Amino acid sequence: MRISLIPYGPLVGVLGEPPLDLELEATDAQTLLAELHQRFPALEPWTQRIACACGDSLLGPHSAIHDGDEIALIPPVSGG
Amino acid sequence: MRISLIPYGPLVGVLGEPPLDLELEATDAQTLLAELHQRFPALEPWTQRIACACGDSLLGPHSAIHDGDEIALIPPVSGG
Amino acid sequence: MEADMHLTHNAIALEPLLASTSNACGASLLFTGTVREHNEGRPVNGMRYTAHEPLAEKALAEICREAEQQFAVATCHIVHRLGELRLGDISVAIVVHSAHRAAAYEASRFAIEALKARVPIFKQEFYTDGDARYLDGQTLDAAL
Amino acid sequence: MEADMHLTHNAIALEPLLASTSNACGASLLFTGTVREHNEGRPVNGMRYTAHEPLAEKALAEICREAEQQFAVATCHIVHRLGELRLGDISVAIVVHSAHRAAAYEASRFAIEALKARVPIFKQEFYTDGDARYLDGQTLDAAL
Repeated sequence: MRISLIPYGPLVGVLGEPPLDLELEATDAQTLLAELHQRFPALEPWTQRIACACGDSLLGPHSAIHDGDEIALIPPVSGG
Repeated sequence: MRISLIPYGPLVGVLGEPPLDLELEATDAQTLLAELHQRFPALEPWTQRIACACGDSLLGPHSAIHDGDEIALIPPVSGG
Repeated sequence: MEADMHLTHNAIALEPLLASTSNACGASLLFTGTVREHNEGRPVNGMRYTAHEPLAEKALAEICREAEQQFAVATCHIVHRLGELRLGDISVAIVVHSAHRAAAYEASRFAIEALKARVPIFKQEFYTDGDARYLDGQTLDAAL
Repeated sequence: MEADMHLTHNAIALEPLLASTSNACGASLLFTGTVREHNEGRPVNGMRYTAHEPLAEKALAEICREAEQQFAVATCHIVHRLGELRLGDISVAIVVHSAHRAAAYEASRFAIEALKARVPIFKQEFYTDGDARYLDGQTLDAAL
């Protein structure tokens, strides 16, 4: 299915400016991240360090991903 | 000798508005307080709770008192 | 900036934050973070903050409510600036109004620590030598 | 009020305190105490603060220097108001500027606790029923 990814912070340098529209097989957040790491080896420094959100909701590992979703890719946060 | 006392806070209610000029026998802060407690029994609630200062200096128990000194009588402090 | 918003692209004005107290509150604490001229020994000349705004707004609102409830303070409000900031600009302001001071200090400290751990905001630092980098931060605890 | 004075008989203006930071400081903390409408369950309508001013000035200056040294903060400044205050008036303001936030919180808390323990200032509370009383406080540790 087609997913629109929105990378933030240093992930923009790896994945490019958002939005990034991809055809993915993943159906939940965990498998989406696994698929991304496979397609983009440059994400390696962020292994286990990216969270996913859809709108104002943080996604758990098994949160479902739906066709057409906009998924925010959230690296470590550094506000303040 | 003659000492000018400057009571603060609730001590004004007991000793009156400053300055309060008294002839005292005391020669240090400790004996000055003892003498005041003897002369003014209404100071009883402040037993062990009054500090003395001269100008910007807090007096220790054995700090000397001199003729003509202005001695501040400092009850428990409640700033903030 | 609307009164109940936590993110702003404009300069943060402190006066409205400070004015929002009530006469029931004896203690107020205002924390502000500003852009420093050095970080980890490198001379800095500016910052850029970005955020995943819908979640950042929600997370900041949640942190304020948690601070109010956990520490029984009357008000906790956080404002975080986004976009380009120069030296000395305020990046974040946290104001707490409370009947008593101990709770104000605890709630304020809780709020800034929670902000740094839980809110999807990203800081890019610009150096006087022309270099730039995103600061490393704290991984959000989800979807790993 | 002169810049280096700690006691004032006028309203405390916060803007000059907040403005006195430098670009070396990433964190600022402003504590303010205000007159509350209730204390220990009694409705209050004002306060009067008096001080033994020469010692109070010196003690406040010492507390600021101690806070700066013990917590390695760039600046600690305290202003305490004297005279008649109404509900909502600021009685005390403490501003700390620091490179890092942990030290700012610690220094600010130290300063307000030290003020309450060591500075010869006296608070008289006026109640809506016409009664007035001096609040009990902390005994200075000298000459007992």
